[in-house]
Amino acid sequence: MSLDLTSIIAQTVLLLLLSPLLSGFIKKAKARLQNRRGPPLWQTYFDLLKFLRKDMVISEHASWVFPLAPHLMFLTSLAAGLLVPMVTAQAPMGLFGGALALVGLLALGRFFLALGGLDPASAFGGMGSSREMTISAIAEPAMMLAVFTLAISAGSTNLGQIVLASQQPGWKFLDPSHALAFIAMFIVLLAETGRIPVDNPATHLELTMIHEAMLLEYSGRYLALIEWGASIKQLVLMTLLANIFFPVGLAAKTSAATFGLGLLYLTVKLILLAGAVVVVETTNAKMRLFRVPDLLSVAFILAMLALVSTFLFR
Amino acid sequence: MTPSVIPTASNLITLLASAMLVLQLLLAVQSMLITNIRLFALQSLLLAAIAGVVGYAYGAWHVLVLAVLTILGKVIFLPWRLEQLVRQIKIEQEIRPFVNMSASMLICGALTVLAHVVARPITSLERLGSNTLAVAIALVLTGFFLMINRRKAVTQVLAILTMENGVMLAAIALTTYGMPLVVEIGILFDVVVAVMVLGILVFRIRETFSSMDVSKLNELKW
Amino acid sequence: MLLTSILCLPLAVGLVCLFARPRKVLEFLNVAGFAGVLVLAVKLCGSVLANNGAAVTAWGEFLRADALSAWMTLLIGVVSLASSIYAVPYFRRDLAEGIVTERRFRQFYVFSPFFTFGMVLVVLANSLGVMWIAVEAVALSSVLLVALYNRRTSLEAAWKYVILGGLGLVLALFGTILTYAAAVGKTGEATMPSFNWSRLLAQAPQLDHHLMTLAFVFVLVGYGTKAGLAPMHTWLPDAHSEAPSPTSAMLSGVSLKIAIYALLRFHILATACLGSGLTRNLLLGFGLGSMLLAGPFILVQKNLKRMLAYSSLEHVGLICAAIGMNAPLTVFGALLHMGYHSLAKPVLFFAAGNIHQQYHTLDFRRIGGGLARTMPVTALLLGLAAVAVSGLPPFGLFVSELTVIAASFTSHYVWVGIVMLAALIVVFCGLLNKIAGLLLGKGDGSQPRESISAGRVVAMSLPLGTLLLFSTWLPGSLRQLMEQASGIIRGTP
Amino acid sequence: MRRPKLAAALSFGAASLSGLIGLLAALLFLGNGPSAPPWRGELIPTLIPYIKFSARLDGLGAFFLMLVSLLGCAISIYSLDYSKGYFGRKNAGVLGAFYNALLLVATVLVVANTIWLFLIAWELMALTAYCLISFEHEQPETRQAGVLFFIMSHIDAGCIILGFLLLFQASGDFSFDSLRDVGAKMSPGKRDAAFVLFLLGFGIKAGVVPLHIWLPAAHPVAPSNISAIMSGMVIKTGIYGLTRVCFEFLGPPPLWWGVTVLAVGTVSAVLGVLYALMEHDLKRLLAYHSIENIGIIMMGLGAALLFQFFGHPILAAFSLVAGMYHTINHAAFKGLLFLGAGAVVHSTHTRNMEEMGGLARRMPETAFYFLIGAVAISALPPLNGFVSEWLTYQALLQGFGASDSLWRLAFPLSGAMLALTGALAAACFVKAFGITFLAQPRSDAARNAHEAAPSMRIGMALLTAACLLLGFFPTTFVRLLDPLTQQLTGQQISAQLSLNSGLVLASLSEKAGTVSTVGMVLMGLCLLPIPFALWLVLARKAKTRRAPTWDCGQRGLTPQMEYTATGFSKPIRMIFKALFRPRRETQREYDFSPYFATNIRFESHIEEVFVQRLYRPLRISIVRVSRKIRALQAGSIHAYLLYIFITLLLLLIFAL
Repeated sequence: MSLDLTSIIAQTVLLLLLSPLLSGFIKKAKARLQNRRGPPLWQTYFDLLKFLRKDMVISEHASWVFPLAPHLMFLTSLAAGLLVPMVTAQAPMGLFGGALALVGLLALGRFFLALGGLDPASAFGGMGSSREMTISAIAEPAMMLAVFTLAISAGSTNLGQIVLASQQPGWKFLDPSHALAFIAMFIVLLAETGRIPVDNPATHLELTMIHEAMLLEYSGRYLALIEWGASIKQLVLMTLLANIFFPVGLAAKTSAATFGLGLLYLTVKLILLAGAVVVVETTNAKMRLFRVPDLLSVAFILAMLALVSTFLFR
Repeated sequence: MTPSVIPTASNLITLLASAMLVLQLLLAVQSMLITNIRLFALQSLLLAAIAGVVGYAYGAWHVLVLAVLTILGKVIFLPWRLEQLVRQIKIEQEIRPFVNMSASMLICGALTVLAHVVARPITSLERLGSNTLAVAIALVLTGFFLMINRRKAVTQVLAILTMENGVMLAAIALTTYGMPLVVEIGILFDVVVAVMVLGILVFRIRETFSSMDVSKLNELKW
Repeated sequence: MLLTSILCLPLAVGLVCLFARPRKVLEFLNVAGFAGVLVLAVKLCGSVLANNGAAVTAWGEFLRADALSAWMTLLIGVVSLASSIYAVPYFRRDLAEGIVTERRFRQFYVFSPFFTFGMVLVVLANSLGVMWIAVEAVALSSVLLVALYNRRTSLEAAWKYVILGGLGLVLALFGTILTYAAAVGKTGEATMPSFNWSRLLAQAPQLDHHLMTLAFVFVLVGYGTKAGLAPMHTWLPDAHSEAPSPTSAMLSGVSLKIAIYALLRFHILATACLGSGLTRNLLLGFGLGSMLLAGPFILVQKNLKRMLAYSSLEHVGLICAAIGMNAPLTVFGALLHMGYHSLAKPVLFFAAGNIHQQYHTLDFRRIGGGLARTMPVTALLLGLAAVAVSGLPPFGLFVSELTVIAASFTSHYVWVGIVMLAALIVVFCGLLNKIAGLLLGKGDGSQPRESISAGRVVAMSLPLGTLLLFSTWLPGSLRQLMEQASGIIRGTP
Repeated sequence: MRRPKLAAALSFGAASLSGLIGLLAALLFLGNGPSAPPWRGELIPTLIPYIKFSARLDGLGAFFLMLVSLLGCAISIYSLDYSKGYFGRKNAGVLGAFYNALLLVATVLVVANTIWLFLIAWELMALTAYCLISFEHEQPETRQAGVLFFIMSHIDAGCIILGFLLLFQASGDFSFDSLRDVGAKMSPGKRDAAFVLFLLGFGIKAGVVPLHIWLPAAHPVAPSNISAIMSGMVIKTGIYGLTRVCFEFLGPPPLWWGVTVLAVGTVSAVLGVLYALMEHDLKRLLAYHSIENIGIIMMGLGAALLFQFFGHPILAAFSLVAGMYHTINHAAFKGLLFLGAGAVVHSTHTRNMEEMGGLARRMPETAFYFLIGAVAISALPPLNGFVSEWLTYQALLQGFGASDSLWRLAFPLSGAMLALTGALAAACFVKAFGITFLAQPRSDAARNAHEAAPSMRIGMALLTAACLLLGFFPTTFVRLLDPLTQQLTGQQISAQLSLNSGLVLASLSEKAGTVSTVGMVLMGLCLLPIPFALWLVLARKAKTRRAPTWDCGQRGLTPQMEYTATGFSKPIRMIFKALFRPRRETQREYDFSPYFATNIRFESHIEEVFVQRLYRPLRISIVRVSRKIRALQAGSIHAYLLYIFITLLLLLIFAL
């Protein structure tokens, strides 16, 4: 396996540019489903540009950890993105780590973001970090377990390898274990990307915030990095979900044609997935904080079942 | 080679030995202190007599010496010393044992039976008088019981002395010629010294505790 | 000649002390005398080793010293010397504070040589009768030492000691006589059978079995009482806690082992006569019983010296059980353990003596900890000795205990080893808990800092140093001696 | 010694040197590769024939020697200045003496080649460790902790002695050489008994649940350099012993050994981290994390045992590598964290996190080292904790394919638990670092905190370097493990673990999964220009100013309004209520309306379920029984006579 520069650059660019669009699309679709006009599709780009241009106010209590957080958040999501096969079966940096590394990188970003939330000595920031870490503490193992299910049936933790394995003839798409794992992953996705019913990305009530509460003290460039990082993370997770469970259209070889085709497939899959997210968001209400663990433990149980069933149906 | 057994001697020994046992039982039920001491003296006298018989019958002169020493030590000196002790520190005469007379009588009987059971398989010693071993064991056990059953220091001393009598009976009557003289004299000497020491202690206890009841000595626990 | 001198030296010292007036002379005579005993004991060991295994005798076999006796003599010498050295500063202070009268002071210096003399006689006497007499002498000479302070409690302790001890001795005497009776007519001689142990051993197999059994039972209960085997041990904590510390050291350092020695002689006879079954079971039973019983008492103990006494109970139990198993390594380990314990225990009692003279109590609660601050030297030595007796390296008791337990595994007594280990752990927990509470902590600042005299330090650090030395480097000659002794105990000299 | 400065300098200087030498020796040996014969030697000649003090340095021993020496070296340097805190107050010479003794004994322990030497070193280690733990014995809490530790470690010594004696019974010789694969000679019952005894014994020392109670008690109260030694080195000796015994002496393991070890490890890991989350005593928190990490190590060992049973020596070697890697990693980052905590406690004079805060600005360097340690222990890339947990995951996942028995489910399930552990650990260290070092100081002590003294910083820096190196260059490190795996499983796998000339770590094959921590770092460095480019292009004119925290317009923010450690872990406490059973009491006084309380007192207390349900009842009942037995000795001479009488009668009746 080798690293070819073009695909790396291509995927980086793709991640950077596609992620705001995805968030915008979800907002838009939500609005439409709620009979609102909603913000324009490109709104997220404008927001990011605005943030980047603005002055920054940094809390006087903040220490050197404070500026560290946004950069790490941004970089880790980007790096994690490079580990996921997006348009071809080969993740450009797949050699540098598989599913475990992906989870680890995202966790690293979250770790520092939580510290950043604690740093400026604000009450809400601490609350946010506490809740974020709690939720991720349950979401992460569920995700791991779901990934294990695939890793075991593919015999590898390398995402590229999983995709390749899933294109082998012997692979059962409708394997119940995969279905269970998919549902688990989907719930985790909602939690990780701060979606209803776990968290409300559009909330303005501090007491209900989770993700947003950590960012209260961030402004300007740092805020932009965090937001962007968050949307990249969302894109990464959705891509992961889309590609390792439905590995259609992912070519083993990289060429211009396959690239285009893969891109097409990817957009379709993402739109479908985003649609699903939107439906869930609009049909559900946000849960109370202490009901969230129940939901996530459901995900955990499902993933566990998935694992057991791989064992049974083998 | 062991000497030929003289029947009269052995009968005599048996008789005297059982008499000692009877005295022991009397001790168990007798409630007056002074009488107890006298009974002990009598018992020791019987012991001396046995020694005399053995010595005379088998011409073992040193057993005769032992007899004399027993008379001097246990029949005359110790009882006198004990009575003096009793008089000096005015112990009241009444002995109040833990177990009442009849019960203690029963127990002593049981112990005697046990002694016989224990001694039955041992037949190699039937030369000088039958059952002397059984009697000796019985004396030791009943003496032991007396010791447990008595409250006062002096009475405990008395009990241990009766046990010692039983032991000496064994020493004289089980072994053809008694023990080597050194040992016997040493034992007797030790006993006398022991009683002296006990006397000293009894004194000190008396003056510190102003009581002779050793069941009150229970400050040291655990 | 050697035996005579080693026997007569303490006797002479005692007699002289009876009449010597100035105190310094008394003290000097004691220390010098015991030093002499130690030297002679070493010489004795040398000569026993010299005529390899064969016993040294004197007065026509009246005195007889084989490897076992020599080993015991050595222990007697060491402990008596240590305690006599310690006694000097100890009683000087007591006398100065008027806790003991002049008379009692002299009493101590007169009786302790007799005490030692008795013990030496026990181990050197060949005739079992004489041995009994000697044991009685030991008991009598130590009674008044126990009662030395003449407090209510010490009198009580003395009374229990003398009554229970006397009882035990009567039983032991009965057993001795029965043994003799068993020999009647078996010895080839015309008139009077010999009472000498060596002779009896020679014809042990022909002795009357029933009588031997009976005799052994009585001897076991009798001497077992003196040795403080449970459940005959009840006098032990009282006497050890109430006696003045030097005497306590003697009592638990050697006199217990002397009683065990006496028991051993009969054990050897009985084993030779009856085979190992009965004696083994009895020794194992009493030994393990003592070990197990010591634990709970130590766990909830209130008084330092009583705790030490119970730990002696446990060690005696270990030694008995080890000998009961009767395997080469277990017996060797038991002898080794005797030696190490005799070196370690006195130090603890000396430390207890210092503490008592400082605080005038031995109750853990009243002392209330913080010794490391108020009396650092004592605390240090006490701590080290406690580490030693609780069987931790680098001290030899670890080696001896582990030897015994390991040997128990190879000689089909696995359960014995396990029980021993369990008992040791329980005892350790108790010791650690109490000693840590005693040494560590702030304590209440009421006590002045101790002013410890050189004599005490020497008396305490000498045995400890020796222990450490012999733990790391055991002289080959000593090992040889102990191996011969274990050979004698196992009836395979 | 009268002159504390000299004493401290002497002892700790010497210790650091010896640590360095030991490290070199170990590296030298391991560098020779697996084929090199072990180094042998007699330490002290003894005159008792059956006692030998012979030493032997082999792959396993050398690995642990490396661990001991590395830690010893760093911590000794740290202690040079740390011990200054005791000058005038306590005798620093004593500290140094026992410290050196402990290092020596630990070194002897890992090279011991006879049962005698091993056991003596083991007991001495307990003894010295006890003396060090109760160094500040003025506090009753310290004394109790010390006693608890010593009692527990005596019990474990007991178990180990029994276990070794069972082996000795089979082999008939005390030297380890005769014990190798002695398990084959033993009856299965005895083998299992020995295994259980060893698991108990070494488990107590390693601090696995539920035998761990001494650990959170003893680690906090010791001086911090000692805590670092304890949790970095002493508890590892338990792992050493277990590995040595299970893989070398006891022979081929049955199934349930592996399952047991795996289960014990999993439970320890999860419970350890959960209890850690509930702590606001900084050092207790770290202590509980030691339990967690020991659990993770045990997972590796258990997996290895299972693979041995399933007959996959290569996979066994792989999981051994995972376990050992985590062992040394834990030594590095836990040592580092304890040293950091020590520096913090040293300058704030409290262990209570609720009284800290804002230290990142007052002691930035310490904060940085602590942060590195925190990231490492939370198993976040690219540091060493991540690498070893990655290896563990890989081992567990590959276990699934290793057999067809139902038990293979154990692998992924414990893998899931491992994931839970990792996530909770991250949460816990966000709390630990955030509450301790970030935000406003919560007390004057924290407000006046100062940076740690130079040698302390050097010590921490060394361990930080170790964490980074172990994290970035796993492929070079696993080569040092070849002798170990060769010795224990007969396999060398370092070649299969390294790809692309050591840049990438593979789990036995490229297909099965690869990771490259250094690659991630490079990736990060390559991507770093992006945010800066954005900044340069778009935001050069944007200004930055410091202002009071906004906090949604909240004015006058005070330290009381910050999130506390207890508050931070509240949600998790709620989620795992069933386990923690928090006892809480609230008292509120109010004048007229319950909504305007004038005075509220809230107390929440969590006690370990094992202490509640197991240990305290045990202690109480033991004491009660002893008091009952004590009644035998009630002081009545007649009773005493009766005992003897009854004994005599019984003997007469039964012996005849």
